[in-house]
Amino acid sequence: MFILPEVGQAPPPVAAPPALLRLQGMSKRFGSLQALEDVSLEIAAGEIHCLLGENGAGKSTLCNLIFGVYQADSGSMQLAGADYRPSGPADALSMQVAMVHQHFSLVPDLSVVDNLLLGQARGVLRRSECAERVQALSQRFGLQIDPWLRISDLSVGERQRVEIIKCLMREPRLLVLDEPTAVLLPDEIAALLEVCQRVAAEGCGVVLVTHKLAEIQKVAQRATVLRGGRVAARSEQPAADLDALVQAMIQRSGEARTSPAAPSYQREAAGQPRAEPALMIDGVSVKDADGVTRLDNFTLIVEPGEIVAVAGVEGNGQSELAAVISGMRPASQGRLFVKGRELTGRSPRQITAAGVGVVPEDRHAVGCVSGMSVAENLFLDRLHRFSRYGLLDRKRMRAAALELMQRFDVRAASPDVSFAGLSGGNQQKAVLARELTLDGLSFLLAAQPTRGLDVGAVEAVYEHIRAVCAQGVGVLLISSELDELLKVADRVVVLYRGRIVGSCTAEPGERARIGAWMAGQAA
Amino acid sequence: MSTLLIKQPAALLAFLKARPAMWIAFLAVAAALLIGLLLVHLIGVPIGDAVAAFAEGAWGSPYAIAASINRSLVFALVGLGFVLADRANLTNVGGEGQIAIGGIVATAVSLYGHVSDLPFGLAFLLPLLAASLAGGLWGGLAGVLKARAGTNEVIATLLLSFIAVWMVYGSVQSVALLRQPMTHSNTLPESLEIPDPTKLPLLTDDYSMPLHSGLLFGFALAIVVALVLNKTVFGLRLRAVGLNPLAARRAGIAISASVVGVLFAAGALGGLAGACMLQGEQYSLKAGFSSGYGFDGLVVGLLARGSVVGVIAGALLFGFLRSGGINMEMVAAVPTALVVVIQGLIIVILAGAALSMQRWEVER
Amino acid sequence: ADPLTVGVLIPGSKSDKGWMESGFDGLTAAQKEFGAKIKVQMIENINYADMEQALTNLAGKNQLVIGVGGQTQAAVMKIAKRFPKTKFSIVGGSKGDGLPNVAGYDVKQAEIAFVAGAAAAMLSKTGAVSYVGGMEIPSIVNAGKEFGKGAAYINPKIKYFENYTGDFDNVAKSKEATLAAIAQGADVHYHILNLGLRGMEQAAKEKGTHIIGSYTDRCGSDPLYIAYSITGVGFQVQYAIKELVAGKWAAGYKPFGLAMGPAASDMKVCGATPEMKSKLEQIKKDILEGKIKVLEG
Amino acid sequence: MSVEMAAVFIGSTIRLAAPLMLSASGELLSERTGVLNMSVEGMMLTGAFAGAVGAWATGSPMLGLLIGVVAVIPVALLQAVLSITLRANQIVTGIGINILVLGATTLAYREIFGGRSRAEIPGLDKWAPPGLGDIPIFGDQVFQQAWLLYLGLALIAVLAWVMRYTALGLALHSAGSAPRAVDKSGLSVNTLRYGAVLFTGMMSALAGCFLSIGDIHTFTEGMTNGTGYLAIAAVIFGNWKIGRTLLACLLFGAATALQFQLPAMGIEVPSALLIMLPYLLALLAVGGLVGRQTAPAALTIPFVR
Ligand SMILES: Nc1ncnc2c1ncn2[C@@H]1O[C@H](COP(=O)(O)OP(=O)(O)OP(=O)(O)O)[C@@H](O)[C@H]1O
Ligand SMILES: Nc1ncnc2c1ncn2[C@@H]1O[C@H](COP(=O)(O)OP(=O)(O)OP(=O)(O)O)[C@@H](O)[C@H]1O
Ligand SMILES: [Mg+2]
Ligand SMILES: [Mg+2]
Repeated sequence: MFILPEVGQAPPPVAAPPALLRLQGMSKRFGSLQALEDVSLEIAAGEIHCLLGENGAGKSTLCNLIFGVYQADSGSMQLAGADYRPSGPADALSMQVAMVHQHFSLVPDLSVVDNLLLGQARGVLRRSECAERVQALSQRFGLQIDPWLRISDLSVGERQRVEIIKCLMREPRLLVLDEPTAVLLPDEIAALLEVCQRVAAEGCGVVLVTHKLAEIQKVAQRATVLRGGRVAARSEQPAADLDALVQAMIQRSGEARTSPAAPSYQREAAGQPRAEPALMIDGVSVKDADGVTRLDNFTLIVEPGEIVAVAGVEGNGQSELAAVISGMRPASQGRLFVKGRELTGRSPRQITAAGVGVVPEDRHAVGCVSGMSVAENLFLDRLHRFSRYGLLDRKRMRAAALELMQRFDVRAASPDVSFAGLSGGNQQKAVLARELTLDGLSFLLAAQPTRGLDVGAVEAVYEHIRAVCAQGVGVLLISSELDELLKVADRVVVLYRGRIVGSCTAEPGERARIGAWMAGQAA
Repeated sequence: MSTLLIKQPAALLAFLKARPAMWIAFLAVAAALLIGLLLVHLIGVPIGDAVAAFAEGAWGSPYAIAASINRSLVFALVGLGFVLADRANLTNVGGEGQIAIGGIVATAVSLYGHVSDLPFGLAFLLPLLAASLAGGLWGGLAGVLKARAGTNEVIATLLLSFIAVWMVYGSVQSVALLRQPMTHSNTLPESLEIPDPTKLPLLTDDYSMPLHSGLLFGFALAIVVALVLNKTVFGLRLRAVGLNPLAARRAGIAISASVVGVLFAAGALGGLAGACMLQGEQYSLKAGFSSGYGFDGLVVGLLARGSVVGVIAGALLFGFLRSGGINMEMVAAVPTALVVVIQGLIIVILAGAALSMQRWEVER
Repeated sequence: ADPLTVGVLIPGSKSDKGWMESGFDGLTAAQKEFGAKIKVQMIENINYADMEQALTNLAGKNQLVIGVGGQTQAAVMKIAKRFPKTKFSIVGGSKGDGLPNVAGYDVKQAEIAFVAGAAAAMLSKTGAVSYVGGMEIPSIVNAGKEFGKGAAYINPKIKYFENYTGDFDNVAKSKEATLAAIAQGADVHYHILNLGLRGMEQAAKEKGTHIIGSYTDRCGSDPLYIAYSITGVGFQVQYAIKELVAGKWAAGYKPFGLAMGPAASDMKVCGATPEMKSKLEQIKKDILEGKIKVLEG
Repeated sequence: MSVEMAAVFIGSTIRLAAPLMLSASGELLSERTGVLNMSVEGMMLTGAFAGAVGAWATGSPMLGLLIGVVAVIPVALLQAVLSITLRANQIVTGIGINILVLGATTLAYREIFGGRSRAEIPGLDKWAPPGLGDIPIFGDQVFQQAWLLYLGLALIAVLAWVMRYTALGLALHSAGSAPRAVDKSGLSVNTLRYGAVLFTGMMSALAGCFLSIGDIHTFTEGMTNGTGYLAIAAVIFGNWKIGRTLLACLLFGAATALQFQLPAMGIEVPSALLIMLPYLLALLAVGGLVGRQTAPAALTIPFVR
């Protein structure tokens, strides 16, 4: 059965197993923004409870309250019947409540083992003993990891695994995961969900924040939808209620989102007279600091109006490819052309000037300056527009920012708020807005553009990409989500160990082949 | 009558209420001075005498005021340089060295640059310019090291300071360099006095109030720096570079150029400060002429927390404090060490109060 | 009559165990001597940038302003022009542009350094002596040179080592400098240092060598010191004030040193043998009569 | 250069490097945890002063040392409260404290000793590791040092061990390179940083005592003049690694020692050049010879949850 409660009404006790964690009337505001309001919720031992909602709905904030990162302004929590008021993560951990954050909390210049021992061990370190425990856990939950590697040498997916192992080592009663799958590959996701199920099977409560309906369908025993910081809906059998859940989640601004993914544009694009290729990469190779070849003789042409997807398991050269195209890193070999103009070894500035838009994979590192306002971030690469004799016209900039935020549905109190205050998803949308509106945009590089975005937002992003593509912009889409690239792209090339191991048109039928290529089973 | 007496402080309070951050800064300084007076009392000096002596020395005479302001000018120039670089998240602790270099070059050009006969005040303008340039290069060097080798600028500028200071010592040791001709065996290791045309013209008619024209440059530059920081695209770009170099680079901002450029600017301000000390007051180069003003200027810049107004306020505070201190010691026999203590207290307390100032500013 | 007002500027620390302190001693002595006759304002630890302001303040309030040390000369000359009615005395001053209201007192440390060198040569058992100076300013360097010459005057084959630490007050450096000289065989050390002297003392103590002290005769107070060369920095401060009180203060260059008698400059060897005494007296005489030429300063 | 000279050179290098090594290793720790402790200079001066006064008052250098270490605690706490709890700019607080301490010690010294006393201050004994002490020439010149030096080296060894092999070391390291991670792993970043600053204080106090009652048995106004800043230079020079930091200290020591060796060997070099040599070397080193420095990620950044 599916319920749309008056918000705040306590959840029905019916059929619910004994509550492990009970939240009542939890509220939290950040400055002027009410991030959570009067949220009540129950998590039972041994259940997987999915938390969904659009970007900025308050999911992470709720998680952070449970884990004691923030304290609630009002409301109360009980853990296994007893009053639960964590003063901080330490407190939460001591009561066997563990959390995996979207933004990893690992020490990059330490080994996996040291990261696991951090805060756990006392006195003299017994590293090898810990390494053995890791091996054991890896076996038990199928999380492969080399305990002696430095975090900085691990791929995003691997880091995620470390985070999860970190939690599991504490034998938690309640495990909170904030969008753990956003950065994972299909097979990794499957593995993770299985981990969740095993953990739950051992009697532990699991809170899973996700934007991916497939996952809810697969593992959720119950689901709660947040909207604007309030509980918008609950479901006792999410798998059945999916559509209703989505509705509840994105009710507010319906139609723009739920428009079908009509790939009509692409046909036109294909039909266009052959112009200069939007992007031509000719035999580009990249060696890293240690001389290891990360990208090997990569050659690719993207026609105007074409969307080419680069598939592949993370860490197979995608980052290097993106870095070279965006000019952040020189190629040790090969040449790069955009619209017939050679851009080999040019600076990011020159490349941007040549009409190359880039949605970077890691928005926190390269995508934005989180210390600056939203408006400043939206126009950082084109401030000259608002400059007269070197002086900055903030009024005009603000107005332009507002316009852009509406167009791309970036939700923030105002253009002047700190970018860091935006929810992760909204941050991503802002970056997209900037890159897609680059003047003279002739080629777009989009790396994991929808990571961390809710269903509605994802659709919107695809819309935008298709739109620019319709105007004859060539798009290179780097993604590790098969569904995504099959849905959006015209053509798929697969990267494995820095080489293109396969290439095909993007049709559902190819799914198996692509998967095989990604796994390194050369065609 | 009584109402009049009340009005003024009331006005002051209203003024401060409108600017909570200043309010706190004001309190911090007041607190430091109070503790200072307490110490004076403990040392056994009648507080009345001390305060009187302080006031007399700080602003008791036109000369005192001028001397204080000339000193503040130096602090302010260095402080401006600091906040400028600070915007790009670069900490320039090299003021002392930039002053020293500025002094050396100003002396060299004034004495041996054949500038004395030039018209339109070029005689003193060229040395100023050369000094600023040299200071700029000295600061820029730290920038180059940062851009090329990733050298931490705090340490680079600090080391460059020590080196520059000893360069002054060396340059006045040998006649081949800047030392005055050895007329006899105990000619002091100092440069000759620079020719009159190269001295900064006084804004007043004589030395009873030796305000020199460097002050005008000071004002002009303060305005320029304020504009650059708050109103220009360049200022915003610097901020981006400071907060996230990678993203800034992605957005097409030239990181290395910004780093070198802004440190050059900071250095140039330091060099100018050195030239002002030499051409405006001391007139001849001696080992240790920089007198640690570079570090006072650094503190001024640090306490200003990015605001030009803050720089000016801090510079004036320290400039007058020093003047008052000298006289307090002379007249009321308050030990210099105590004045040093008070200065330290002000810095520490202001630094400690900074957080609450930020809180206030965020509120508004 | 109301007291005569005297302003004293001590650029360094009045408790520096050396030049500045000795000047301050002279001041306190004068205050004892003249009591209510004089009123003194004193200021210490003044760096170059603040010197003019300090001097101006002093000059405005006092009849006589005394700058203790050559490093005050440039500033004094400048301020003196602006205060023609105030008298200025520079202790350790040199032949400057003769202003009508400035007196330069030449300490002539070099003279006594020569004598000290001679004494050192007599006292050295190893035939090696050393000297550590602070900054390389002429008076210090000349003293070093003359010390060497004096030693060679007694023993032509003497080994002599000199070193300038660049800082009168750095204890560690003067200690290491002395140790280096000791390693070369030096067993009698001369110096013109301030606080740094403590470093030399420590080195000598550890290695069992000896020091020739300076400024005031403290024979017997410390076995480490086998002789003292008296250079009357204090005496000159006292002299300036005495002259003022007596109404005899005169501008112009005035060489002090041996010519002004033992109070101004003298050499005391603790427990000296008669022949040592006579030899040293002879040398002093020769210097005074110009038979021995020494550098000024 | 005779063997004798070589021995003296090494000996004086060690003595000049000793205070640097002590304070630098302390500074290293607090920088590793993310606190740039510009007040080493002030802490050293405090230690030097309190140590000297203590030794003079009690007549026992041992007690003096103890007093020196205790006396630095308030200073360290001040630094900690300002830069960790109040999140004040770490450079400004450091410089402020240094000025404060310079004034305070000078004032106190004169109040206590009446400024111009020649009071004898008892100092720590010298000691040489058994065996090493008996080596001809070197035994005396090189190994015969104030025992405080050997204590310091022992402490540094312990520090290195703790950083490498214990949970505490792990936490301290992480507090500087990923404070959020430390916080989320349930440890208190600020407690760790307080501890580190206090440790820096202790090591700096020892360094100060080495100057005042270890090497030269006296206290002089502002006697540290700049050693603290050189120690910070050494840490950066050493790229925040203990071994390289110690080497940097020895290099600075050697450069300074050269100043006294060359003239003694009759080699004429402008002394200004000799005096700036350590700084010059340091600059060349940080300017590329030691490659890029990688500071702890959170250095000078106060922690806010
Ligand atoms: N520390 C904070 N300071 C200010 N605002 C915050 C803070 N944390 C969250 N917010 C705001 O609270 C709202 C909820 O944020 P939250 O991250 O919980 O949303 P979310 O559901 O996790 O979004 P996403 O799906 O993008 O992760 C957002 O508008 C966000 O901007
Ligand atoms: N101290 C803070 N100040 C301002 N904003 C913050 C702060 N901490 C977190 N936020 C913002 O609040 C949101 C919740 O924090 P969190 O790190 O969980 O992000 P998130 O919702 O997981 O983002 P995403 O899932 O898209 O990566 C984030 O969007 C983050 O940008
Ligand atoms: Mg979130
Ligand atoms: Mg999110």
